[in-house]
Amino acid sequence: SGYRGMDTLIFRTMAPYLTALMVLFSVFVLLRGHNQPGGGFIGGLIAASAFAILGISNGVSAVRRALWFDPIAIAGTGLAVSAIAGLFSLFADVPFMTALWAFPNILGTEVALSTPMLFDIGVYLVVTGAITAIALALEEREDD
Amino acid sequence: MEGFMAIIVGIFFTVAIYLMLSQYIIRILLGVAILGNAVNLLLFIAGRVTREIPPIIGKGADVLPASAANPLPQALILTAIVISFSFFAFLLVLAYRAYQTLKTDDTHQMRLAEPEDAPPPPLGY
Amino acid sequence: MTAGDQILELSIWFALVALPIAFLMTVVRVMAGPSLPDRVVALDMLVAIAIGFLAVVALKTGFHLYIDIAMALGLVGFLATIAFARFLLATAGKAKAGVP
Amino acid sequence: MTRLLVLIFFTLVWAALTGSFTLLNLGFGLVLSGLALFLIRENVQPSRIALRPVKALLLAGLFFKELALSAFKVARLVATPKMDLKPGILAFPLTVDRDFEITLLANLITLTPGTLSVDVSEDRRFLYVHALDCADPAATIRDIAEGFEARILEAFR
Amino acid sequence: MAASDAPYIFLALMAPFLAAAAAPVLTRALGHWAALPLALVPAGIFAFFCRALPDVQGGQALTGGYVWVPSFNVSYSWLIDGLSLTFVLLISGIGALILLYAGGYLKGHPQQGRFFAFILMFMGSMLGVVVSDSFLMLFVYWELTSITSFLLIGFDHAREASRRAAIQALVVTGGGGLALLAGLILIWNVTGISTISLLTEYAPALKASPYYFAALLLILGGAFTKSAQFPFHFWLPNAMEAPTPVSAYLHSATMVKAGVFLLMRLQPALGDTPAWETILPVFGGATLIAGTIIGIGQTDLKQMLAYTTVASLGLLVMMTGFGTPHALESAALYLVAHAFFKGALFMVAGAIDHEAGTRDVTRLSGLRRVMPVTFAAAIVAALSMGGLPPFLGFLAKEEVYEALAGGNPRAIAFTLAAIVGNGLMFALAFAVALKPFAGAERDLPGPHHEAEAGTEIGAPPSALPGISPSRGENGKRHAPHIHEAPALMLAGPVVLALAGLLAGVFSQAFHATFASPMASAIAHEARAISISAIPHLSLPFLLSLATIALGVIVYLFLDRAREAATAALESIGWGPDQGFDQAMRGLVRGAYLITRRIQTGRLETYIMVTFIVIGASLLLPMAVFSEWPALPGWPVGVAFHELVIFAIAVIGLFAVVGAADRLTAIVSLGIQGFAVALIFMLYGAPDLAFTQFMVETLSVVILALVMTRLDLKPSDHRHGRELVKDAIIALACGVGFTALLLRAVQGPFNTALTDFFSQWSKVVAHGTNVVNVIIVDFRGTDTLGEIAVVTITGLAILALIRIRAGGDVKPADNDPERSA
Amino acid sequence: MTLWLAIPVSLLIVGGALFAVLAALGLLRLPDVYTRMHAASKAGTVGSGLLLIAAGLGSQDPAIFIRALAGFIFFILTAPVSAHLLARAAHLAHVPLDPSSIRDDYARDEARDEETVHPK
Amino acid sequence: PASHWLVIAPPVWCLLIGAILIMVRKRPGLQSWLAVPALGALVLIDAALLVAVTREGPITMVMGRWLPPFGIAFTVDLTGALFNLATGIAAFAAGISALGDIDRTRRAYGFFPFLLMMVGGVSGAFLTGDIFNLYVWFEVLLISSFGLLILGSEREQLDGATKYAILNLIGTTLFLIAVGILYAVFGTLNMADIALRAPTLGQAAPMMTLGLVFIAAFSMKAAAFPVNFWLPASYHTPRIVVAGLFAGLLTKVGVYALIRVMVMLFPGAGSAYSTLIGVVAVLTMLTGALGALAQADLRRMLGYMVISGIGIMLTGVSLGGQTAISGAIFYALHSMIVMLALYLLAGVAGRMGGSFSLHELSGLYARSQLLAAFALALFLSVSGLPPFSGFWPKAVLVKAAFDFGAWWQGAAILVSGLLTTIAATRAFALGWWRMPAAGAVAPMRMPATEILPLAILTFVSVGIGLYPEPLLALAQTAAAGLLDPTAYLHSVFPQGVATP
Repeated sequence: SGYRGMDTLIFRTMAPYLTALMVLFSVFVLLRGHNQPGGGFIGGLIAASAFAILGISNGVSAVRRALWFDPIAIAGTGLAVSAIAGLFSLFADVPFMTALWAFPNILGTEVALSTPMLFDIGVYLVVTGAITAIALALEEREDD
Repeated sequence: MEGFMAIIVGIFFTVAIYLMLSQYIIRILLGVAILGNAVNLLLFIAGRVTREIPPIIGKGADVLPASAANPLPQALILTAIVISFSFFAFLLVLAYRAYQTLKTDDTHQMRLAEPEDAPPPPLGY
Repeated sequence: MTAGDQILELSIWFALVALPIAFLMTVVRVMAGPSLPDRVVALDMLVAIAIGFLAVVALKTGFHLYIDIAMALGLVGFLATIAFARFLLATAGKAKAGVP
Repeated sequence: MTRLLVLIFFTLVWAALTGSFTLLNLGFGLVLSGLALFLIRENVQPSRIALRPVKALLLAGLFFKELALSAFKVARLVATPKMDLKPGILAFPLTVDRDFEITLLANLITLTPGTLSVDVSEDRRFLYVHALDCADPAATIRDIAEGFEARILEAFR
Repeated sequence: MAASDAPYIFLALMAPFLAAAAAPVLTRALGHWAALPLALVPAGIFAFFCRALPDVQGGQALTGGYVWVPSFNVSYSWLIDGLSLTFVLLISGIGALILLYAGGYLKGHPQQGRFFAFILMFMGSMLGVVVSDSFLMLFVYWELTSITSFLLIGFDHAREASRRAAIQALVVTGGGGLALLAGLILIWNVTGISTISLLTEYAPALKASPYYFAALLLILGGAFTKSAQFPFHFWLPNAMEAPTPVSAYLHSATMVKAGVFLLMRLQPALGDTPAWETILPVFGGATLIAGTIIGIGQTDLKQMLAYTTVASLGLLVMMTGFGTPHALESAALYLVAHAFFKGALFMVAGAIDHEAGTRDVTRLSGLRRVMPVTFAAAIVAALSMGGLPPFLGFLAKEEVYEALAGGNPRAIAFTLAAIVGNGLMFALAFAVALKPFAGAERDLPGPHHEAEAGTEIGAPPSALPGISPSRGENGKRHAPHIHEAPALMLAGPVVLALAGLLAGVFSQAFHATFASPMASAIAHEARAISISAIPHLSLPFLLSLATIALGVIVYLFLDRAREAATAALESIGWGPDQGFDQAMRGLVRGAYLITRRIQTGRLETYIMVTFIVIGASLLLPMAVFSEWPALPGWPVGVAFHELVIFAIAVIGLFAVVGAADRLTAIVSLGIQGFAVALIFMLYGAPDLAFTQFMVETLSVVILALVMTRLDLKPSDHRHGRELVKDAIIALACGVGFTALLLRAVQGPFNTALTDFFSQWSKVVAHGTNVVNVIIVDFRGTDTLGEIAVVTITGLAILALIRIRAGGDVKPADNDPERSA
Repeated sequence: MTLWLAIPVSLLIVGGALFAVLAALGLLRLPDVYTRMHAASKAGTVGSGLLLIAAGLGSQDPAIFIRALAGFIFFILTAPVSAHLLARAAHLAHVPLDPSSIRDDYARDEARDEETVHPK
Repeated sequence: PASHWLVIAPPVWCLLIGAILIMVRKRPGLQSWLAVPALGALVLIDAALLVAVTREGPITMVMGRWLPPFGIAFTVDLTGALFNLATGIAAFAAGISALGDIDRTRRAYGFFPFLLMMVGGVSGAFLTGDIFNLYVWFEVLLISSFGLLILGSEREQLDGATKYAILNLIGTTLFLIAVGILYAVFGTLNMADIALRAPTLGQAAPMMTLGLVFIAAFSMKAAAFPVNFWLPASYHTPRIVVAGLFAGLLTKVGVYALIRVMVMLFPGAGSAYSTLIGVVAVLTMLTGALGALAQADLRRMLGYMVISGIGIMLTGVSLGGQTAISGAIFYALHSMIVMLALYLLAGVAGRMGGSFSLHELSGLYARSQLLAAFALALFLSVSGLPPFSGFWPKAVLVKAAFDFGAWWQGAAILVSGLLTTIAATRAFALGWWRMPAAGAVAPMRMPATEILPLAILTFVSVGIGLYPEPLLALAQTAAAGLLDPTAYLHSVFPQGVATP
């Protein structure tokens, strides 16, 4: 059609780095979620907008190839991950959704691993997968 | 202070409902978006907004400072935001698909589900 | 309340007055702009001012977390502009394809 | 080669973002930037760029000076009540041909006073710049050329 | 039989249903001979309950049963006294004969197994009705009888007339059943007990309570519809569409008697009050007169018999409601007599129809030579119906006159009604029994062994009630000589006719075993009937002579009486039968119009009504319960930049409403979302602001993406009137919400939850960001549900976009989908 | 906080606020889209950039400062791209230039390879 | 303690399986293999839950060991367990018939995930003990019902879906507003806590308005009279299995929420609005019955029968008292089973007769006797004739109505029963008994995926009709549990109320 207009040189070179930066930033926001304002939602939203930027700059098929998985499968995996985070407490024989914390110290610094963090990651995957799927589905619907 | 914001919320609701009463689907959708915002603000006020220090426990202490905003309605609002956003996205796409198949978007023509010449049932036995 | 805080307090107050005015002016531009691109430019400007506003509020309340909120806002503002630019091109492309 | 460079760059960005430079954090950064790089794997083309760091820093300095200068010019332009500016679009002949430098040039031009890069032509020879006052277009083209473009050339070749 | 064999009674009551389940299998195996083993089941029940005869004669009723639904105190209990035992013996005895008869009548019919199953199911439910002791059990079996009669009448459902008759029967008796349910529950509320055996003690309490009349009307509603009293009698003649075994069984011996049975059963509880003694005889008499007069006008054998059934049911109701125990004895006697002679006559009519191929009496004659046994049975049954000695009919009629004869005008009126009714019935009896047999042999269309001409298409029901077009004249085949009906079909009429004769001859034994325990059960004190078959001079004898004289006269001038009756009915023109049709059609059309009024189909009326309801439900309770909030004061200490942000939010809102084209609406949606995000930020909700920013841009992005496709007309035109209406609704709702919100926030706020979160989140949940801790740790399940919403939305949007109408799919443009 | 830290912070704040106001003013007064873009992209980025640095400096610890710096660089990097794309979009949407503009050799080039496309 | 897991098992199990099904979206064959056994397992979990609840009273599971009212407490009492079991059975029957009815494109685009999420949402709504959580499960079941409604995207599907979506969105938004206000007033979101605090608040809060807002919100959900527009407009557009599922589950969730909120949370408001609910109930019954009479299309007729069923349930709610509420619960259970069976029956009839409208539909009796037997049993059951399951709740409600002297409600129940009988027998006579003009019809056989669910549901219906005792006893204890929620409160706060 008439408007191959979005792959100007500057945007196409700039978009991948920007996307990578936003994905990094979203992971940062996610991991920081438990102590600072952040969390799975916002991380997912930022990652989704990163993919939207990538989708806008060099087409949807590139994003699908970039994302190895089908976005909605990512959402499903996120849902499964967060449900399983809840079920982890089955083995500890405590009620559903109990926070199981583990503070292993790997290589000197002790990091906090926990099932709420796993839950957050599930939420992150869900929001990313779903909104990316929506944005991509809408964009590639454009051209007919 | 809440009183003032409650009026803002009232205005939000009025505009939202006004938009939803129009006969074009898109304006109904805009009404839905604004309704989402209105409900979020309403929930925000339901938690009595007084202080404006974010509910983040400082590094030293381990309880919230006394004047922290209360976090529960924020959690509810966050959930409501994403839910109303996802509904909005869904309705938007639905309106878009309905428009594609029905070629119009005002509610006078879209009565395929209930055609106005539905025949009465057979009167015999 | 040493001297340093005094002038900081003053300059923050000044910023908190100037920024909403800038905000209002761009909102005027958003409403009155004749064509769509300068509405989008105004929206882009709105995002820039919001970032500034965020930075000042961060300084005022002492919570420095607002800064990486501003960071994210910049990135997302970028997305909003790009989407509108694309939309402009799409309508232009279709109008052209429609007309010829 | 550039992938490795980009990998290091993202790890540093991550370390900068989290603010803690522990070994674990760098390792985790490495993993994450590997993941990010995996995302944009097919449009980071492996072209040879030998960057001379000294020239790059000189470029960065020039960039900030021009930024301050441009801000003032626009401020004065907007502040004066009557303004008799003659805007126009110039075709700037490019000598750099790698799109990384073209991108850098376009960004630097946008931030210098009075010019805004509008487009790059298909055959990548012209950069269309929208200038505020193009009284004499040749002068503006010239001092852009051996201002930024010269600096970019010896910084990245 | 002692109460110890409760399971046997339960088994006897369940046996017909079990046999019904086995009937289709048996028929598939044995063909029409399945009637024999199936007839053993009622015969077994008959024999089983015969063992109860001696101690029912002794006068004590045996009750027993199992708890069925104790929490609703409904028990599966039975009460077997004279009344119900006679009914049980009648139902099972005649049932066995009907099954044999059906074996012959429906020989070769492909659906015969089903027919046997339905007949047996009906028998089981009828047995349940007459022996049941608790109200709801009675009602369950009552409705079961109307369901099985529905199925039986609609047996050959290909014809439109029989479908109509089936629906009519179900609607009328079903409706009456609902009235009965209301009445029974009302009685249950008044007396607090739910078994019939205890009902008689509470009888005075029931009669004294103010709801007695309502209960009576409701119960009479059920009884009258079931046993075809005027004006609910029209379904009975129409039910003649059913095959003859059904007519013989249901519509003469058992089902229509259920109403009379209910009246007899509840007579000690609801009896001897002025209401009872006016309503019943009046309706009974009216039915007697109407039934016989319309019956005279019929020419179809089954129709004639149907109307005489209506008439004699009227007589039964008249006698039950007459109020003297003597009348109750006559009702008991007549009921048994009626079962004998009417069953035999219906079977005779069926045999004639089966052999001669047609049922209308004007074309039948001279069957005497070819079907002698049927003729003999018909004559004996007709003699008993006419009330000639020494038949049971005679004893019953004699008893009727003896009960009715009295000085006061009420008795005289009813005696006259009884004489006219019985006279016309006498004429009809012989019209059925003699007309088709007497006279010269005429060539008839002969026996059709199920070679029916194709069922005619559902023609609209004709004008006269019940003149159903008899089955189409299948072609004038060579009429193979009409030979006698097969033995299976002869067993029924012969046994019933003989039973009538023997009961008349051995009247003492008959009275001792059947009639007087039945009468004493109805009247609730010990009665002894002592009338014998030898006629002796008295007033009732003269009355019956007058009846016979009237009957003979009407019989001799039958054709003229027929024209007179049809002419009289034509002049009236309208019958309750058309009434039923008009009611049905009116109901359907009315329902159609009402539904179109309510369900207009336009979305914005739906939304408008919804918001009106919301507005009403917000403002009315505040008005009614006066829960208005106090007006808010102007806020003190509001900073300048907060005011500006509020102003921008309001401006964005009105910009959305007043936007010229959609694009400004979208941009201003962006602006007011920004303003809301900034509000969140000012009031100390950073990650809320964060999310609101993101969501706002993403929704603007998505709106923009979608808007590329919708090329729309620019602005919307809401002309004046609608603008005001919508504005008022919106304002009402907005004000309602504001008031509710103000009222809610002015109340005390208990911060139990928040301090809990503030203390525990850092210590136990190791999270400094309380909001995130709440979302993830405390109320994790909300988040789980809500990410399910997000995933499903994604999936739904994908499904929406990918699937085209009609199932073809547009795959995403990358390689994995394309190949597959 | 000490005096010679407060002074540059307050200067940066006042400067950023002023640039933001001037950018908004520029948006109102400049005649057409491209010139407005000049003001919006340059002054807007400088304004909010300075404010961000001020917020970073004002918080006295390097983690926040580095984040402010990273935010500043992000914004500096993305603003010209968005301005560039908007200009391009405006141009391709045939938004007319300001009547007082003189040279437009973009239209010239399109016109030149326009008729090269058709005759060839 | 192990048995508490049963409370959380149904929703989480459905969510987890749904998630897995989404993960393996590419293989449609696997979908049905995973979904139907999952639904079977769900029935078993629900049965185990019901058994556990009858044995040891209401059980709660506080998520994350945060004592209620802080954490979310999933507390189930007998009502929830009963509704849950009926949902499981209905979902399982629907799953089986979906095997034969849903073609593979639909399977690929997530029919079974939608189904499982909807069932998860429904059972989550029945099991939760927290009002906001109830709202979230409403959203889950609403969005997945959207998904199911628009799957296949025929034209009238989109049209019906738009109406359904917008009207229900308004309903849930109103519910969210009510929850917000409730939180503003009570400061807590736990149902037990609210039940404890409701009488203590008295005049301090706008209780009556809040009550009415809840009533409005739930009656939108449950399709009561003034706001039941979306139901006739959209239940006949999707696949018949989906419509059956909606008819069985979605409206009952609204009724359940109404019962739970009105009876347990605001007994005061409940009794004040009993006449209002009574009027709404009578009007719903009559419009539903009249609507069923007026429809030529079988599916729309069934839609209106759903509405008249809702009316009868609301009568039970409006009368209050143990018999009435047990009647409402009993009728809800019967309606879940029978309405789904009726829709499946309509699907089979449509397939065999070629179309759904009563004008062309005919001769189904000759096509297959088994179908006629099912049709007869189900039509008589829906019109409340004994010995099918429809009669007992009706008798209980009539009795309750007469106890409270509300004759017009009793009369309305009976009249609507009569009208439904007329509509049902007419449909039966026209569809099944009437022979087409062209004469002979070839018998068609029903595949196992149609016979099995119909057989299961009809057996359940006939079994209940013949021996309603266990269910009625359970419904009465459930009603007793609702009317005085001491056992409920005791299981939420085992050591009394933790008022810090």
